[in-house]
Amino acid sequence: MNRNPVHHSAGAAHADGEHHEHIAPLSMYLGVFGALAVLTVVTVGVSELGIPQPYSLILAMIVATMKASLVVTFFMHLLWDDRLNSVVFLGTVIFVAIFFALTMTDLLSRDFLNPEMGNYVMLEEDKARWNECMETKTYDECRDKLPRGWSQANPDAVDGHHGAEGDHGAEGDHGKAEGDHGKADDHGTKSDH
Amino acid sequence: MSGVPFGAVLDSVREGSFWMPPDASVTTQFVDPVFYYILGLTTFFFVAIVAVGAYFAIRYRKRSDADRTHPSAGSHTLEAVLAIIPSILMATIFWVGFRGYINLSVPPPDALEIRTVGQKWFWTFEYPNGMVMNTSVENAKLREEAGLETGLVVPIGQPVKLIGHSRDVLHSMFVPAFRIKKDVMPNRYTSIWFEATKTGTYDFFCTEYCGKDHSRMITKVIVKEQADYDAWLEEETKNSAKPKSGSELFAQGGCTACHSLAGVAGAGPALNGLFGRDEALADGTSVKADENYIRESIVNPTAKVVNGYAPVMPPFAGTFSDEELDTLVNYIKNQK
Amino acid sequence: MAHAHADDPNRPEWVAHFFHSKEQQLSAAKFGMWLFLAQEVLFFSGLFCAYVAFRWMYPETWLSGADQLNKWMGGLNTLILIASSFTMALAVRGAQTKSPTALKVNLLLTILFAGGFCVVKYFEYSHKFHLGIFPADHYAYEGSTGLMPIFFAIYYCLTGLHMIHVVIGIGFLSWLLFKTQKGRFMDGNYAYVENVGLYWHLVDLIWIFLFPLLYLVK
Amino acid sequence: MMLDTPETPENAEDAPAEEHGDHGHHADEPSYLVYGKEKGFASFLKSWLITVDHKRIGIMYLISVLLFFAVAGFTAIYFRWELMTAAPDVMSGDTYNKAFTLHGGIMVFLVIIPLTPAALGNFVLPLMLGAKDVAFPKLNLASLYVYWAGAALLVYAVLGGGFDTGWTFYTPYSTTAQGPITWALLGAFTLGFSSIFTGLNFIVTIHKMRAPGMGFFRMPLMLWALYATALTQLLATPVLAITLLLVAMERIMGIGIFNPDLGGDPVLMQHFFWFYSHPAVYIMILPAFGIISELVAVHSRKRIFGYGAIALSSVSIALIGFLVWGHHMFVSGQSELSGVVFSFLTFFVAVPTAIKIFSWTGTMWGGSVRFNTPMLYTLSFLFLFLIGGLTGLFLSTMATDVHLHDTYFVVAHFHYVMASGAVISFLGGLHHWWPKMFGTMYNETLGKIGAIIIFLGFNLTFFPQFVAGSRGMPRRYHEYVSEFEGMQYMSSIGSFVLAFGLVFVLCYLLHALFKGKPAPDNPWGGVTLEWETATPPIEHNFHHTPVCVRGPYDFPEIDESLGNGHH
Repeated sequence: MNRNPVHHSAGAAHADGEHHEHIAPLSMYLGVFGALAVLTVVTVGVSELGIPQPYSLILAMIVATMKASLVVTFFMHLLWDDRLNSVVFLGTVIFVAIFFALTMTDLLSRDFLNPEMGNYVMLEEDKARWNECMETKTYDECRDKLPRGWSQANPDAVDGHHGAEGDHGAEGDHGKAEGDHGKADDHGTKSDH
Repeated sequence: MSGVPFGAVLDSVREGSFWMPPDASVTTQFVDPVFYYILGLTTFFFVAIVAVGAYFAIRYRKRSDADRTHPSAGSHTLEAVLAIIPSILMATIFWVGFRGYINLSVPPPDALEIRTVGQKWFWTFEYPNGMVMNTSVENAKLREEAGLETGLVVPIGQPVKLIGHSRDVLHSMFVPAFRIKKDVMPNRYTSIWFEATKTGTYDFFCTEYCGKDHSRMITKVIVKEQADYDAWLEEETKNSAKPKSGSELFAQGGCTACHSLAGVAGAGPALNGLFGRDEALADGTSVKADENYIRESIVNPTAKVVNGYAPVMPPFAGTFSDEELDTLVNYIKNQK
Repeated sequence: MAHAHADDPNRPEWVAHFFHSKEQQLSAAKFGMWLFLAQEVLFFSGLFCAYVAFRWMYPETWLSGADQLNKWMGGLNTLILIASSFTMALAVRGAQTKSPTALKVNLLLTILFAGGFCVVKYFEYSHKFHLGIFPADHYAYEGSTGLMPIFFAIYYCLTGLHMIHVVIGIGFLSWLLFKTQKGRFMDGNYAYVENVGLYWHLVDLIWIFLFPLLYLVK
Repeated sequence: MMLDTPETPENAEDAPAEEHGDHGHHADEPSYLVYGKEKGFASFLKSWLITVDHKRIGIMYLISVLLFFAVAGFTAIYFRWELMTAAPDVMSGDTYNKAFTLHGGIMVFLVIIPLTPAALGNFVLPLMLGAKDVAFPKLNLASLYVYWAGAALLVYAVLGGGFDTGWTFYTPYSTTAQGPITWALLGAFTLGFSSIFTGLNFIVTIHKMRAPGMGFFRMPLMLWALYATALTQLLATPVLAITLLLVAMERIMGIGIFNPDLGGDPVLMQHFFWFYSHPAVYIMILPAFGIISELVAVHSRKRIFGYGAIALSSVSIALIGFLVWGHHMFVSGQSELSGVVFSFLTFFVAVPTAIKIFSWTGTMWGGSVRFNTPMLYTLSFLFLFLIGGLTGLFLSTMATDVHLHDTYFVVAHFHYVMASGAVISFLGGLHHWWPKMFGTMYNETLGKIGAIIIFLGFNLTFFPQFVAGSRGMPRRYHEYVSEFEGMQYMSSIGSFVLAFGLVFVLCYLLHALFKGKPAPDNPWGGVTLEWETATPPIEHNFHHTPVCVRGPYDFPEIDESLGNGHH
């Protein structure tokens, strides 16, 4: 272990601190740069293959972590530095992980005991009201029935701008509005806003 | 200031116990035992530590000739014991608290579901048969004149589940006598349940800070016998079926919280003498205050904001049926 | 200690009076910088946590939102930042080996790459503004389905904040270049170069995580 | 946090013992308070404003913090007067909301967080380490100026109409309410950086600039506490910065992350906010633990009971403090599962605190306790913090928290913990180091009277609030149900007594500052390094670096009574 700045041994009049400069060869930097570039190309290429959702994210994160550790250990000299700096960096990563983990335990488990406390119940009710309106009226008339903050692909939009009868707006498939998460069981009474 | 109301302290003690408000719901049995268990433990440890501390301080004060030959600078066994015992006791506290919380969170299946809507500074309760009880201060005054009581009326012995959401900012449903509390939010439903065990009137507070009249956002929970409750509900549903007058709608919408009818500018413009007037809008244009303008400003208020006022009025689209909207617009029209 | 802790006799003059030796000063400076980087990582962690929360809550919004992001521009930006990180590392090496030309050339290259990053970013943003994809409630693009204001709120916050850090980095790098012209950092005290280098590598590190999360959602 | 191999007494034995004290024979060098005075007032003032001397920065922090403490304190008295009666007779609802927000906001951001770390810590830390200054003196001065800039923004928001969101800035109220809330958000955002700079400076100084012979386990416990505080400041404050920035951006540009109308989630804002704000309460209380450990040991003339336990419990409180923020949100719509997880973790943080209290009480065992003013403050801290800590158990248990959350029970709990922790222990520390800071002695009897008045006033103010809270009186109520009038009336009377006590202390301290008799170099007989330099210390603290030859609490008379054997 590197000697701590306040040295104990009686002898060795060498001044404290162990900040000996470590000058790495040029080839090391080139090698790391090449690896980073290759990994970037790989991760973009892999995303083109259309791997199903959870795995593509995990793969992208593995590659990103590899690139990050390359930068941290070699470009930022953490490998040859005082171990204190690595403790600081790893400690930070752990704190970020704690922050994510405990916040997500809340978000994931909101409808465990009471289904109506889930994240989507009100959104589903708004969407149901939107679909009901879309059966009868056109997109523009139902615009104020849209769930709050929700933007629905406009079938007659011209490249994303409402108005004239355009054809190449994203296909306004109403079914899509249901989304893929489970349909919360609706509660009899229609809650008005 | 009135005289020192120590009397209030004494009679408040008579109602419930010293620490707790009156016990009026099944849910109190999940909270009170835990409270008194912790109270007992903490009082014991408090007295013990203060006694030991005082004894040491006095026994080993500077002038005393106490035996100081081998003062201990720490003993790992004592530290371990004093760490493990509190941990075990705290584990028991956690377990008792956890069990109480789960009972508080899971309502019985046959609960009467009442939808509670919190909005800036009053509560609205919607019963399963569609009857809406609006507890705003103005509406309570109108109902008082008609000899009706205002508040969340529930039958005794029947589990009731309040499913709440808010129309604007965070509020919180709190009934001290039932020991229940839950925040309400604009984008999600949250629920609490209780089962009244004693008839009477209990306070219903808002405990999440929500602005100017946060301390006035109070209503009552009125517990009645089952027969009285049924009669009350039937009579209220009959009342709410007949069309409401303009002033009732104005009160129930909570409009008086921001708009006065006597020319006093509040958070919103005064509405007397509005009809027919040219209103200068915030974006510099001006518009003739006709029926369409009044109707649009109720349904979608931020479309045309009067100059000098902030766009903070919540949209009432869907709150009033079309006939109610007409009566309300007429009511505002003939406000001189 | 066998001897009273007299200060290091052959200490260069740039060592401050309250430090005992240049090693103590340099290791203190680097340790302080690493603590500052820890604080920066936590600053960004707030936004990444919001990303994780909302991607889990509204998965379909993320899919349709990602269609608007240009994967190739993002990829190009990643390569640019990696190259700038490479030249920055060489600049630090130049300072270590006390060769002013290597330091100056690499600093200049790093600044140019950083400038390139900002230019690519400018095109991305202007393309989105043209489409009407503005942050938050004046979002006026109806080509995609889902809670678009949320997705683009996180997109603009993350990339905007990162962009501000890139611009601050350019400021530091130009200050370094200016000082190197005046002959600084050649007397063994290259702590400033090293710390700016650490800061720049962190900015690149954040983009390395940001790029796959935002651009490679598909 | 790398742990050193503990310092073995043998090799410290041969260090030349006589050379460490250097006060006295360098009498010609002026103290830090007055050097540069002869060049006239303007340049003297300038030398103070651009100083990098940690002692002067500490004094300037002390003056600014006490000023804001007075402002927030008298605001509290103002609305305590309103709360004496149930009816709204003294002020309107709006004024009350702005008053309690001002009290909360200024107390948290401007007073309690910088109080001990920046005011006392800046003065004491380098002296105790035997260092000439902190690691980055210019950064230390920058922290002071960033503090003043943040304070200016907050004051501008207050004078520009006041903001009434409470110090927690919960959305969607804080993003839809009117008033200069954006300035207040940016003010708190700036103050965060002042706290980060101080924390960063302290960590590097403690790691890199300890006196020779002072391993981590021979440092005074005040430094362990400041180290744990600095860790928390550094790792928690940035998340507050991003939260306040997002809320400000939501007000300016409508960014929708916390806005429910755009799909955002207000509970997520509470998670972000409390991820900072719970560790923030440990930033406020850990320095108090440091002061109390010093005072108990020095004024009982006895080695601290369980040095290792106290040192490690400080750091473990700082770390576990990051896991427990959810107990502020049990009833806020957070899921039941995460409530259970947070409640379970919260009980872990109570264990190190319990160890500390047992160790302090154990320290008095076998010592010779002197009942001077600092010791009186220490004993009142032990009594009050014990109540605060134990009532925390009610609030971390889920069943009782449902009833007690957002009531006056919580108000009483955090005042017992923070006001006793940050304020009363600060007063104890201020009296303890006053001779060293200003070179004059305060009047002991007045000091004791002040301590007793504050103790009584404090209990009379906050104990009735426990009862009002558990009987169901909600927080932040401007007018309330008449059932609580009796308790609120007693609480208001208590607050007047507490205010009188604080003003009383301020008066005799100011008197002592100018007309107090000169103080000896080591009035309490402490053995930590700060007592080895002159009183008040010279600009560079020590003529030559002191060598730490013994533990921080090895008082000489303990050695004689033990026949001079160490430990």
